[in-house]
Amino acid sequence: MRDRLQEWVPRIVLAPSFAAIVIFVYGFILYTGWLSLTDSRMLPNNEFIGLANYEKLFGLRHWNVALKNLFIFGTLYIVISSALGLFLAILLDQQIRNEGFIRTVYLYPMAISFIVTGVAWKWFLDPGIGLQNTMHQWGWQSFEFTWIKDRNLAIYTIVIAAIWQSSGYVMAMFLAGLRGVDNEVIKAAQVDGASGFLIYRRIIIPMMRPVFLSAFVVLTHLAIKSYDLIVAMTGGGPGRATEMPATFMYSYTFTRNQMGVGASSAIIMLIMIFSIIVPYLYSEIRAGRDKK
Amino acid sequence: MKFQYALKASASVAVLCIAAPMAMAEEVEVLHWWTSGGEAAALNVLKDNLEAQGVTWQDMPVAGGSGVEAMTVLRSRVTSGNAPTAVQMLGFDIKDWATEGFLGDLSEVADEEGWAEVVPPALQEFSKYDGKWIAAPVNVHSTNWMWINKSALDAAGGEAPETWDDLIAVLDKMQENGIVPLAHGGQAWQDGTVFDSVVLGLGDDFYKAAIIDQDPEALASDQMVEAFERMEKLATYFDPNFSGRDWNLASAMVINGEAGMQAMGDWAKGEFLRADLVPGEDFVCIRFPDTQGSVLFNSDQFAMFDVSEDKVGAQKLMASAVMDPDFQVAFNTVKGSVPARTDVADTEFDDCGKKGMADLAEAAQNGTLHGSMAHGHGASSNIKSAIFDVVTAHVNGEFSAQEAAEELAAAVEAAQ
Amino acid sequence: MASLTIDKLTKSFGAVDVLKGIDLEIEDGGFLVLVGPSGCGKSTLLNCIAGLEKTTSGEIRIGDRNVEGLHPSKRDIAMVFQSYALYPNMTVRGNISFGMEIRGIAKADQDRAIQEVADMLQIGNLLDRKPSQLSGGQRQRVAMGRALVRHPQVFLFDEPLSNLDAKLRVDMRTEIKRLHSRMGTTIVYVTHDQIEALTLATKIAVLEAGYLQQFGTPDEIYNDPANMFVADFMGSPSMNLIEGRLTASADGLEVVIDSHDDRSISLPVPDSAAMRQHLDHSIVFGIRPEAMTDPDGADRTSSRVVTRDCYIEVSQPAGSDTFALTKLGGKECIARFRADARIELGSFSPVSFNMTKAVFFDPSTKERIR
Amino acid sequence: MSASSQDNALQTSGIMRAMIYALLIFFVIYYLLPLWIMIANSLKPLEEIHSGDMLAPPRSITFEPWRSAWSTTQVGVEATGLRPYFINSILMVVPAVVLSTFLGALNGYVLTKWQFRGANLVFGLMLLACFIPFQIVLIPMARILGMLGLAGTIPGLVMVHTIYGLGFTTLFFRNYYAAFPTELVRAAQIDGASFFQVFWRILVPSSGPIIVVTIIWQFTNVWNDFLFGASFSSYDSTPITVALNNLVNSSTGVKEYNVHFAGAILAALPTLIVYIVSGRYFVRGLMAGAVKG
Repeated sequence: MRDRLQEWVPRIVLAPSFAAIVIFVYGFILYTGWLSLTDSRMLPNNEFIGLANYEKLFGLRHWNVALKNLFIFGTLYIVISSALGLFLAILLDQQIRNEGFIRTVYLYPMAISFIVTGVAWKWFLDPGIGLQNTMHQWGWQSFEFTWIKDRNLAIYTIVIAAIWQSSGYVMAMFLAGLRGVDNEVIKAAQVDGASGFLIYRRIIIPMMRPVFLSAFVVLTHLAIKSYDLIVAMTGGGPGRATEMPATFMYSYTFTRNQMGVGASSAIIMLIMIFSIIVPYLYSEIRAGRDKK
Repeated sequence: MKFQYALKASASVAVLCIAAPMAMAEEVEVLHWWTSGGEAAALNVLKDNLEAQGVTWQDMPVAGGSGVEAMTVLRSRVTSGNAPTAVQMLGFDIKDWATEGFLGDLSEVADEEGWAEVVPPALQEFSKYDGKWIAAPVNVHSTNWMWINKSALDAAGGEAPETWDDLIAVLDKMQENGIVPLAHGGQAWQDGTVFDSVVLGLGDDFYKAAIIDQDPEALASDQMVEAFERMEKLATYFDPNFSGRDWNLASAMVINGEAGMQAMGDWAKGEFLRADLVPGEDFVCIRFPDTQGSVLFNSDQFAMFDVSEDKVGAQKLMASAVMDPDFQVAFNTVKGSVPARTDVADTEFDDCGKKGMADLAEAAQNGTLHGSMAHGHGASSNIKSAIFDVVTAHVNGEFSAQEAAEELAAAVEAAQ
Repeated sequence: MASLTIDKLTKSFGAVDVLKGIDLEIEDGGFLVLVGPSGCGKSTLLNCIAGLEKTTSGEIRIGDRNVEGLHPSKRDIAMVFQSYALYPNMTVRGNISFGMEIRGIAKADQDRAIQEVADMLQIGNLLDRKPSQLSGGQRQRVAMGRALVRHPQVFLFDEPLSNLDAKLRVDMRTEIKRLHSRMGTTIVYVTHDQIEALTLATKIAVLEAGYLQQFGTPDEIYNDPANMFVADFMGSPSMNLIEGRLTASADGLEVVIDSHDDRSISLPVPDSAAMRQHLDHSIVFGIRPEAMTDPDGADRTSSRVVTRDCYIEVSQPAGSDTFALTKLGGKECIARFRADARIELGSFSPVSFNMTKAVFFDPSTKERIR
Repeated sequence: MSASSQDNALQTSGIMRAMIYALLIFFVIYYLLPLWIMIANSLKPLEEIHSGDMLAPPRSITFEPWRSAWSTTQVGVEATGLRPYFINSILMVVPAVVLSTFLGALNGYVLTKWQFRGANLVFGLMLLACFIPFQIVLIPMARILGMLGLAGTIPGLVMVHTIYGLGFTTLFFRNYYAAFPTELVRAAQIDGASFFQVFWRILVPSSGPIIVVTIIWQFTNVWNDFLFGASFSSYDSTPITVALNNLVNSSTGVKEYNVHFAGAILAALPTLIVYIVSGRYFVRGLMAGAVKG
């Protein structure tokens, strides 16, 4: 009898967590899905209006700006963070003195929220008090750095700050990956006469494939969820030049009293996220099963 | 929930029921976004007043421009059935919350103290819903002001501009003098504040038709195109670094002579006074050109939520304290606004304040007192946001004036 | 101490049947070796006995107790794992005492038991070390100590020697055998190494693809394989399985086998009704390398030794013996010559076949023809 | 990291090494710049900030802004400094991190060592939950917190953070325990250890690296959270990020930038310390399984 009970213990242990996730994540997603089909404005209501909110959403210039920004931001952010992360990891893997210190410096931005560093970034990028001003004071009068004030370039300043925050983390992932590479493979390549760069290009970097994938997933979800960053640095401005889906959703749901439209944008965001993450998870879990 | 609160309340009763005039000592939780030094000091007047009556003040500040964050917090608090006692709120938000049925009823206190006689009808529009008092107005801000650095003005001819053409002449002159003619911060609500004044400058009727009534014809009219052209013209007098700047930094530019003038609500005065500038000598306050005699207002009010029985007493005490003439004077002299009560003497106020109070009374009389769109008193927040979107995009050069007017009509329609 | 009986045991993971009806029985004090290539189901069978996997159907009895549904710890067994599974965070002493601690055995008794196994396995000086500070052989001893201290009815060993180097493996094998004879406990031992199976077991069960191929004493398994799989799997080098044609001649039945250069040899086959069914068909003639020798090395006690000329292609001296490779029935065959036998490569040399050791199979069913 | 695992270093000449160091130092500056701006300006008197160079070190160092940010500056109408909010954050973070780490470890243990039919689906669903934008949960969550009587309380915030941390903590432990030898669990079972005894006696003592990674991750996320803190707290449970925002984004008046920067650093200090102290275990923990699926 007690042995039978023992068999159920694992499931009983897992049950509360799983139930919490089902209710607080999937239940809420369903609820949001429902809201997106209603005429909810300031507070949720249950007046069904079909797909009208979606039609409205895709008719909004803002939403299209937000999607375009996400595309620009996402692409640059993911590509540069991965490349920089890998590059720094390779540099750090060269038996560097003070590696521990440098690694910590590269990693620490991940520890701080943009609520905290946003102020410093805003200062730094502001032409009046920041880098441009400093350069002028140092005598470089022609120096110009006004991206954050330029509606065509402001999104790139967001990219700079975002890369600052997460490239160190990506670096740590790659460093872990590099340290896990079997030395014998490298020795074999050296015996084959491959030069250092060739070894990296042809052997080590291809072996980092799983890390690239993990980094891609982490960065993608950070990109789609970017919110604090935008709010702290530009508030979506100049104009709406740095609006992103997350800020769009927040403002329509909570400040513009168009909860239905906000909910429909949330559902579109979820679809985007899931279409990236689900195939990855599926292949990962499958791979795990095959290994067994 | 209520049980918990009852517990907390009874705990504070034990501590605080000393020398309270009311039988019950209670507490009020106040959600607001007055977090800066001067505002907080002004609120402290209210807090001390209430604590003297045995009511504990539980402070729930949520900072962030014009209460955007605070409104999100409020939504979550109300949804969870844990609404604060009183919430600082602007115009249409009060109406919206009243429509949803979450606000309490202050009529008893209001009738007793005769609020109806002392609060201008334009404000009552927002303080009452369905014949019941739901909010206690603290102040009236007026948004169609222009703040000018006196020495910059002197250098530009010394004549305060009264019409649009005057204004352009002065701005041009200032530009020649090598200063930034118009200090501005590129944030949606600041763009909107200027836009409000520009539209009003084209006529009270036009403002009413386009902004208050959102008449599609007015929104897409030639007059609207002209309004956008004027905005475009004004934008040429901004410095290139205006985007995202806080309004008080723009004020600082006027204060230290870096810029000539700023179009901003009366709260800007506080910045000038704190920098020890004297109205009339060091700086000049005028109505935005072409808007003399009209007043765009917004009014901070404490909306009172429908709370449990045990807290109603304290809520009423607070409502009464907000309407207390002494508090209204104390708060508004600091804040730069004018009291919501019209029966308060203006002796404590400076020149600009006196002018503001007189203007308000006059405008109320003449029917030229309008709610400010940019500050939530001209249109509900979805309409307001839609207008902001277009105005801000236009200020940043995304549309021509013609396109902007069309876009505006479309955006307002979409938001309705 | 108890016997172990396994009755019609099946086990499936989802749609995959891993064990397809296993029947086994080992007497009290016996040493059962489960042997087979990887993936044959032997480890799963062991885990079922241990209670670490649930069976799908069938019965397992330890002594006369049906252990179905019993928690592993209540089956009165002990297990030694391939990776030793020493708890990395505990000392050797902790590893050995952990089970007793959980069962709530008094500290003094624990200490006594630890001392006893430590003496038996000569690990007394290692008791306060962590597993990471031990060599492979030492870990192996500790793992056995942890099992021994329980005095179980049945010991289960899951490929316990496969992580050791060759020399150590031989030593430990001896040690396990010694322990078994000293303690007399029933042992179930899983290995893929047929030498271990033959040296240790009192009974061997050969598994393949979820089926029990043959169950018997090492001698039966080696000399009397039930089918071609067992014949091929057991023994090293493995049995020569040579295809030939069964014909009848004046002397009785013969198997005719292709040899080198269009030549062929014929070997006498014992006559039986079963055998006659294959007349004029191909059969597989199985003979172990040690039953194919140089004539001087042939087993003189055998009643039927026949000598034929075979073409020797390669010789492989292996110290004690020399393996001679010849081609019969189109396949490489290994004959085991004495080390000092003279072999001329690339020519026909006489090879003696000890036909008492020969076995025959049906090539279509792979089963033995008896 | 053991020295032997660094053998994949390039064979490099002196010039190459100089270049590598130059690059590394360049990036050290890039990463430190915002922190430097905050520290340098938090130590300057306000006049020096207004007149001077943002990047310059302070000419006259003052610790007044720090004292003010910690204990006297006005946050809302109360001149309490950030101290009470700091304490709120601690009261919220510690239980949330402990709970979500503990549950994540148990889940990882069940999902790897007690596989049952559908375990992978359960894991997939839990993992997918990491990726939802949290804005969508605000309204329904508020309602549920209200129903549970936890609205505006620290236990309510702990609950929210625990739930939304579960996906990642489960992921970390699941990947770590997947590489943990199953034979050890079996050995312990045969030794008679129960489900929980196996967990506490066998798995937990070997989980050091992954516990560090999980704690770093959770501590950072919960401490830095603004959205939940702003939405679900009330006057006596406001976390420090929200208070910092109130301090920095106050709508009028003289902006005391030095106090703001000091406050910002104070708000960041605990996470910084956690990273600096345990950062070296972080890479090790990532190696131990958090990187790969």
